[in-house]
Parts: sequence; C-alpha cells; structure tokens
Amino acid sequence: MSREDLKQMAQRIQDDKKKYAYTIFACNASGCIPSGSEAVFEALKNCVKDRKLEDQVRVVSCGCMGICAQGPIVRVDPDQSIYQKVTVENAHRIIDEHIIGKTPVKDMLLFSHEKEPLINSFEETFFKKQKRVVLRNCGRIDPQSIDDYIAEGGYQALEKVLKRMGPEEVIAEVKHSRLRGRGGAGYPTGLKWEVVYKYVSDKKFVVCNADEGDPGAFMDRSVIEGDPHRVLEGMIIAAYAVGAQKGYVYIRGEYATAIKPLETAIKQAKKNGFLGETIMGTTFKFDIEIRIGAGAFVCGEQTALIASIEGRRGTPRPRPPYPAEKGLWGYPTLINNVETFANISAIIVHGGEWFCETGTTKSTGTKVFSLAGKVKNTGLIEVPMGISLREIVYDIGGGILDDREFKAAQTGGPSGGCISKEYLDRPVDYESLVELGSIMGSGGLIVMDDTSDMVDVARFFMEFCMDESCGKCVPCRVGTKQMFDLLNKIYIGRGTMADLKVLEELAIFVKEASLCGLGMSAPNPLLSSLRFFKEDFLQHIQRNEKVVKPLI
Amino acid sequence: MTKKDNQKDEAMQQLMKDPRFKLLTAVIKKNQNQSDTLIQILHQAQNLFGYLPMPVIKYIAEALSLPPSQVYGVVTFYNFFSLKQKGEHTCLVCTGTACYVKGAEKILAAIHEKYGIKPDETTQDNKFGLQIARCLGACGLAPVAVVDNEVVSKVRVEDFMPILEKKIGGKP
Amino acid sequence: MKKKTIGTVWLAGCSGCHMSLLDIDERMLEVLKLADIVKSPIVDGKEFPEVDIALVEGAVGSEEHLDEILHIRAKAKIVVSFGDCAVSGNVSSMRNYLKTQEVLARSYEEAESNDSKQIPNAAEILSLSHRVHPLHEVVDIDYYIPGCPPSADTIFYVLNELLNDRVPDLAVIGGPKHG
Amino acid sequence: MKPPFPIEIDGKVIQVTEGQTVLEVCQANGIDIPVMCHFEGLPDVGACRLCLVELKGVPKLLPACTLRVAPNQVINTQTEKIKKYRKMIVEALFCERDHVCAICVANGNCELQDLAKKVGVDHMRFPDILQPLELDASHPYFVIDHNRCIMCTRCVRVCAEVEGAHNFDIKNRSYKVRIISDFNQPWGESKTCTSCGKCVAVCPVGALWSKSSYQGKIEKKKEAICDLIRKRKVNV
Repeated sequence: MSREDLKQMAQRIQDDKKKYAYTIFACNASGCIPSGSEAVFEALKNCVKDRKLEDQVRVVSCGCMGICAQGPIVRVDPDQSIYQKVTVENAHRIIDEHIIGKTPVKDMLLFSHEKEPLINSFEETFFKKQKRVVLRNCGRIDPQSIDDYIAEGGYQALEKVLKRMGPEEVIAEVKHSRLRGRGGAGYPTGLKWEVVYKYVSDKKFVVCNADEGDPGAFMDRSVIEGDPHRVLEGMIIAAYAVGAQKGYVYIRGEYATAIKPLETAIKQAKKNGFLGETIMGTTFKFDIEIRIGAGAFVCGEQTALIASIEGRRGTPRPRPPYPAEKGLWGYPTLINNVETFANISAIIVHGGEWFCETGTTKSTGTKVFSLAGKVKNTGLIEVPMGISLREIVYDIGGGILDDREFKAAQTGGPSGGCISKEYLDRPVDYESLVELGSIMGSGGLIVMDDTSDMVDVARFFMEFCMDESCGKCVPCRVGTKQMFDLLNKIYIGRGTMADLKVLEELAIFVKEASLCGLGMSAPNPLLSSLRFFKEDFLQHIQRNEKVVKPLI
Repeated sequence: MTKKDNQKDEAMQQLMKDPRFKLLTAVIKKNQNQSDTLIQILHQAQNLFGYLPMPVIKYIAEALSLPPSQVYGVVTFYNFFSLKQKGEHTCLVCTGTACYVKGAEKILAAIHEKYGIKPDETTQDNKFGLQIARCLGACGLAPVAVVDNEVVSKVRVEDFMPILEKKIGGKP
Repeated sequence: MKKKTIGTVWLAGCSGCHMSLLDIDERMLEVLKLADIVKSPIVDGKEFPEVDIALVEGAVGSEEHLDEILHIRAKAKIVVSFGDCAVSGNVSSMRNYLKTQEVLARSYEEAESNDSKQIPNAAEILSLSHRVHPLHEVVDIDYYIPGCPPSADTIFYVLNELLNDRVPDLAVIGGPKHG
Repeated sequence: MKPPFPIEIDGKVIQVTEGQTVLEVCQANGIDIPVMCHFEGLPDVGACRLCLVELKGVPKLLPACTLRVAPNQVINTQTEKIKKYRKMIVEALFCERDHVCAICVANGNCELQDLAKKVGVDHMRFPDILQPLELDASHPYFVIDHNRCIMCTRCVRVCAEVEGAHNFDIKNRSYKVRIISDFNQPWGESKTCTSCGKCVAVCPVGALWSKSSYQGKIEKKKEAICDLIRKRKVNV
C-alpha cells in the first residue's frame, strides 16, 4: 500500500460518511457504561430505524469524551451539540427534536458549540484549557472501525516510517520530540528506543504496558477503548525502529471493556496489512498478541511485567540488566506505556519540533489525567505539560464539590504524593512534581477537600502497597506492613511521637533499600503527607498524649 | 495407592465428566500446551468454572508440564484468581482512591452490619459474596459498586442498601 | 569516685539471667568495689529504691510488671534491658500467639502434672496481660544485653564499663548474641 | 581468558574480570559483605538486600550479588547508610515471624543469629507482626517450621535448580508469602519431593531441619552442597 493508496482510502471513507447528514456519537466507554450508556445506544439506533433515517443518520458507539460525571454522553455532529445524562426514555427526543425538528433539545444540552444557546460555561472551562493529541480521536470515531481511524489520517505515520525513514531516523525524530515515558518515571522515550535498537539480537520484543494499576487512574483504558489503533500504530512504529518481530499488549484483566476493542483492532490491522508478514507491502513483519494480567499492581514494574507475560509470578528482579538488554525470555525488550505509544504517530506525522511546541522545555507535549475525587467536573482530561494545578482543579475541574476548601491533590497514586494548596500554582511537569515529593505517575489526579484526613489517606495508600508488595525483598515486604501497622496505631489514637520517628525512619529505609519501583515509591504518599500535613498526624498523637506508654 | 489418592482421583474423574472440561482442554490445545500461557489459561478456566477448583489446577499443571508448586504459586499471587467458589450473588465494591475519598468504606461497613461478611467472604448459605476491587476505573462516578454484574454508580449508603436487598433478598 | 548503686529485678522471665549474673563468680568482688547492690531478688529489700543502674530481666507480662517497670524507670538513672525476654520477649512472649485463657487452660487444667485441674485464682497472683511486651515497647531503655541467658563475661563487661562511666559496646566482645 | 581491568572498592584498586559479580570480588578480597539469600552456586535473586552497595554515579543502592563488574566502577560497601540499612533488615527479619533463638534447633548455628551479632542488632525496634504459622512435620525425615522461615528462597532454588524436583515454591504475596510443597499440601504428601535433604542443608536458619536434630544441635552440610554444585558445573 502506498501513501497515495492510503490517502485515497481515507478520502473514500470520508466521502462515504458524508452521505450521512448527521452522526450521533454515543459514549460507550467504561465511564458511561455504569450510567446505562449501552441501553441508550440501542435506543438511539432503534429510534433511527423506527423513523427510517438509517440513510441519513449514523449512530456510533464511541470512546470517552471526558465528561464522565454527566454521562451517558451523546454528541450530535456536525452541530457538535453535546447531550448529558441521556436516558432510554428521552433519547428519542434527540432524533425527533434535534435531527427531524432541527432544534437542539435545550434542556438536555450540556453545551453547544454554536454560540447560542450556551447552556453553561462548560465550553469556556472544561475544554478550553485542554489540548487533545492522544485523545484527539477519542469520542470522535468508532473505535471498532479501522476505517474511521484511517479516515482521520490513521496509519499514515506508519506508511511514512516504513517507506521513507530508516530506524535511526525514526529514533532521531522521537528523541527530537523529547517525549518522556508516560507510565510514571518519565524516562526519555527516544533514548530507550535507541538502547534496544543498538543491541544485536535475532529476536526482540515490544511490550505495551496497559497494566494500569493505580487506583484512581483510567487514562490508558480510555485511550484503548476510544482509539485502539493509535496505540497499535505506535507499537508497530516502535517495532520497526528497534527491530522487533513480536509485540505484546499486557492489559489488566479488569479491563474487559478495553480488551474487546483491542482484539478487534488487532484483527482489523492484520486484515488490512498493518500487522503480519509483509506490512504495507514491505518486508517488515510484526505481530501483536494480547496478554491479560490477573490483578497485581507490581506487574506495572517492567521486570515483573516480563515475568507475568512469561506466565510466572510477577516478581521483579534487580536491574541491571535492564529489559532493553535482557527482557522477555532474555531478549532485548522495549516496554512503553499506552499513552507513550499513543503519542508516536502524531510525532512522526507532525515532527518532533511540533511536539516540543507544547509543554515545558523538559516536559514536552501533553498529559492525560483522570480527574477524580472532590471536584465538580470529574472525568478524563488532556492538558499541556506545565499547566498549573490550580487551572486543572478550578478551571477544568470547576472547583471543589459543595464549594468546600481545597486541601490536597494526589498525583501518582500509591507511588505519588499529596500536594498542598501552597503549591497550587506550581506547573505540572515531571521535575516540579518530584520536587514536591510526588510523581507524575500514570496520570491519576485525585482532589481532596478539607474533610479529608491525611493520616487516613496515607494509611489507605500504605495498605494498598502492603497488599500489592510481591513479598520478595525484605524492606518492602516487612517495611510496608510495619508502616501500615504504625499508621493504623496513630490513626486509632494510640500512637506516640516515638512511633512517628520510627515511621519516618522506616519510610526512608524502604524507599532506599527496596528492590523495585513499588517499594521505592511506596513511602511517597506517607512522606509527602508528613511533609505538608504533619498537623494531621500530631492531632492524632495528641489524643494519646496522656497515656504514658501504650497497651497492655 | 493410599485412600487419599483414590479420593483425589475421584475428583479428577468427576472433572473429566464435566462438560466444561472439554472446553478447558480445547483452550490448552489452542495455546499449544505452552507453559508461558499459564496465566491466560487460568483466566479461561476461571471463566468456565467461576473459580479455580483444585482438580482443574492439577489438570492444567499436568498439561503444561509445570511443577505443581509453581502453578499454585502463580494462582495465589494474582488477585484475579479465586480458589473458592463465589456466592450466588456477588457485590463488588470499588475501594480505589476516588471511591475511598467519597466513602466506599461506609458501604462496606453497612454490608458488614447487615450480612456479617467482610471482603472476600461469603455468607454461610453461600448466597451472597462480597468482594473489593482496587479500582474499576470509573472514578468519575465514585463511589462505584457492582451487584451481580450491574454497575451501581455514585452510591450513597441509604440508597444502596435497598438495591442490594432487592437483588439478594433480606437477611440470610 | 562515689560508690554507685545497682538494683536488679526480674519480671516475666525465668531468673536464668540472674543465675548468669551470679556466674561472674569472683569478679563480683570487683563489681562490689565500685557499687552496692541495693535491691535484687537475690538480696533483700522491699520497694525498688533510687539507683544508678537497674538490670531488668524479663518481659512485661502483667499489669504489675507494667507498674513496676514504670516505677523503675522513674527511679533509675540507667535502665539495662537484661536478657532476651527483656530485649525481645523471647520465650515469655510466645504466648502472644495464643489467647491468655488457652495458655492458662493448657498449663493448669490439661497439664498431666497438675492434680487440681484448676486455674489458680487468688488475688495475690499476677493477672496476665493479653500481650507480652519487651521492655523498650513500654519504657525508654539505655542499654541492651541480649542472650538467653547472656554469658557471665558479657554481663561483667557491661557492668564494668558502666561502673567506670564508660559506654559499653557489645561489638568489642564479638557483638550482641541473641539466644 | 578476558583481560583483567581495575575497579575501586572501598578505596582499594582491585583487578577483576568481566562476568564477575561485585560480591564475588569482595569475598575474594577479604571485604566483608553480609548475605542471606545468596548461596554459592545458586542463582542470585537480590531479595534480602543485605549486600547492598553504593555505586558511584547511580542514585540507588545495588545488591552486590547481582551487580556485575564493569570498567571504571567506584564502589563503597561500608558507608554509614549501608550499615544502618543492614541493621534495619535484620531487625525487620526478626520481627516478621517468631524467631526465638533460645528454643530453636539452629541456636548457635544460625545465619540470622550470626548476622545480628555481626551488624550489631541488640534489640528490635519494630513490634512483632505476630502471624502464627504452621509447623509441618508430615515428612518422614524433615520438618519445616514456617515461623522461623525468612523467605530467602534458598530451598526453593536448590530444589528446583540443583535437585531438579521443584517441590517447593512460594504462595501468596506481601508479608503473607509462604513456602509451599506441591499444591500447598503437607510436605509428606508431596509427589515431587525426593527426600534428598538439600533444602535442609542450605537453610540459613532453623526453618528446615531433620527430625534427628534437637535444640541447638542442627547439622547443616552447606559445604557439601556448594561442592556438589561446583563439581557439576565443571562436568557440564
């Protein structure tokens, strides 16, 4: 397939779609399914059938549009009207009033892109400060249709790479973009690719880490649900660049709603010659298999993930050697996160230079966050790196629920930390967050209000890390349990200042002496809470002041 | 052969008569008896049987030529796999960060008060089992629970308990 | 140099550490040159007086032990956790894995050697706490001498250092030996 | 034979060859690094973290047992931080399960006890986790007492790698990890155990012992196992 073929194909599909006067996008991502979106989708389809509008109206089940709290969400294009909280009962009104009657259903509108009627200021707030690169197609195409992806320019990056770029050029472009791993640690992606490329081996692997284990994070799932081909394209390009023949997507078992579209996408990609033996008519061959995880947070760690793909207990091993040298079955292996791969095609098409225009010098591009907790607008957002927390919480998030006081924002899940209100204006990028004792993480962002007790929050995360510790190395296995017990003791009001001291000492010990990232970062939520919210701890301890020494 | 061995073989015989056993062998065959597909096969087995009964685990270990202890080690490492039968009705409460912040604990407490079970426990009559999930990824709708595969979102204790009761009946 | 005072006591322990203390034999004379043993189960005395050095054997296993160790901590300048029971709970704390009533029942009702088959229940008998704690979980401890029992050499070394106003360092005599 | 090159350990310049681990180099040069999960000849797992060393230019501490020598390395093995962490690891191990030296078969012949002595742990600051565990005496010759196990996994590795039986493995995770036999059965019912006793020989503590031993009188034949592995490697 040539560039022209692909472009023609895109044009043809677009033309095909033009015969429809309207397209109705019904969100069927996991954020809307619990609100009954599947039934709404069926109701819309049946209604179109009933009114004999099948030739004019296309009803599409699509990925996340971001405004999960108001779901189920339905968008009518080309008007770009977004309807919120659509039910089976009122779905027909969208057809009857908006499509047949040509008047938007005002009382169901979330907001409209036509200047009036602007029902609320959502447009000015929720979307204005976002920039969609990774989520560009999310909620705008049918994720189960490769045609939709191609129509939006899909696989053109792959074509460019295969036909007009050598592996080294691809790596140079990615390096030029200064893209950093979106899984949490922020290692430069181009460098990682280069290392794998340089190892000489008859077999190499590419792994997509979709084991999104952080509680409070659902970005990777949304990307796969909403635009699976984008992830596949990124992986195929990576495979070409590093010289791999086989790829795995390691995805959480809990993500049934994402596994299906991914399976479909792989099948479609094979059928259309983007995967398999002679990809797009070249000699390059690459195949992707799905491996379903079975519920272990530690498997997000690269070496544990490798063990799990090999069918073993997901316990990490010391690095070096790094997976880039000795990964799956001892062969060089490139492991990147879903969001990292989803950035690749845009970088190839528009160039690394273009990518750098967004974000800060050290953290380029955008980042997808799942915004949750006590903010008004919870959902999936994509923002330029370097945006301030305040903008995320107050402009995009619409402020704190019930207009209470902001207390903390938790980023990075159990590996991250809580950021207090003094730092609301700090830019959100890799370095600033680390400075504040947190990490970017995979992108969970939980907002807490003044009713949150930070000792309880620290205890919550410690319990998580304790349960999820693989049990291999001593500091993490015993240390997380000891810290949890101590936090519990403090929480129930039996802690002493001496306990607090031991707790701090243990936290630093576990951070520095543990084998893998899980143990090294497990104390982060505790340490950051101790740093910014020590008052909360002291309050618990003071309740115990009168008791000399505890419990007989 | 000891008496115990005989009993075990009976369990194996029983399994072989189970119609689902054929499907299991097909799954293993499809994966070409490759030992690295162990976790994928366990997934399928649990889909078929609802949990992982011991004879099933033994059969898989044999079919993949894996040491028994290694297979058992893998099964117990991952949260997803269960060695115990789940209740007739199940309730899965999400205790991810967003749900925790929004009061998932209260729901667990209410269930404990009413049914006397904690997470990973089943009522004595095996009618109702309670589980927790670390995060269902529906944080925008927190707190979230799943009752018999139906998702209940933004649950408040006072609204949730009647829903639960309706599904599984009153006090067992 | 003013002569120092030493007090010793055993809480939940077997008195083995005190036996080992006696095993320092003639070196006791050197100790007595520098200090008086003013209170000990092996000498006489009622309430634990103010002392420079308190050697405390045994873990905290009852309300009475708790009161006593708090009292000793208040009276002694230096408290030495003496022997494994004091240091880590040791054998005394093995009942932490069981319920107190189970332990009593096994010891008195089920034990073949006990004819009465009754759990003794008199006011003057200590009431067992439900958990046994090593000393440092209850009060601040200055020095530790692990061992079950600590060897006489170890005990003498530590005492001699303390009586000469030096800081004992077990590494000098091969390191702390548990058990 | 590859040419030797120099690296610096604790200020001393030492000639090493590619493929050696830092631990091997230290042991050959009289630099004392405590170990627990390491056992000569068995594959290293880097789990106990006792052999952590500082490698100049690397922010995290690395286990000497899995760290391979490379040109220009500058390594420190005895910094205050490392010493402190060694102590804390021993404390953590002591409080994890029920380690009562006084009544243990391995009293006086125990690597954990010796370690406490070596690194200077005179008491454990952390409370006992208090998890009552089982003692499995179903095997005709041997006993496994999980209360004393420190999860070094030497027995798992020697059984799988040297004997080739793979009777032992690990179940669960977090602090709930346990050594298991076959399908979590009593050891005596194992179909894979060959009763070779290698696990007993390599156990650093009193978790595995033969029924003929009693308090303080365990017999460990560690050298024999090391020897066996060495000879086999030569033959292979």
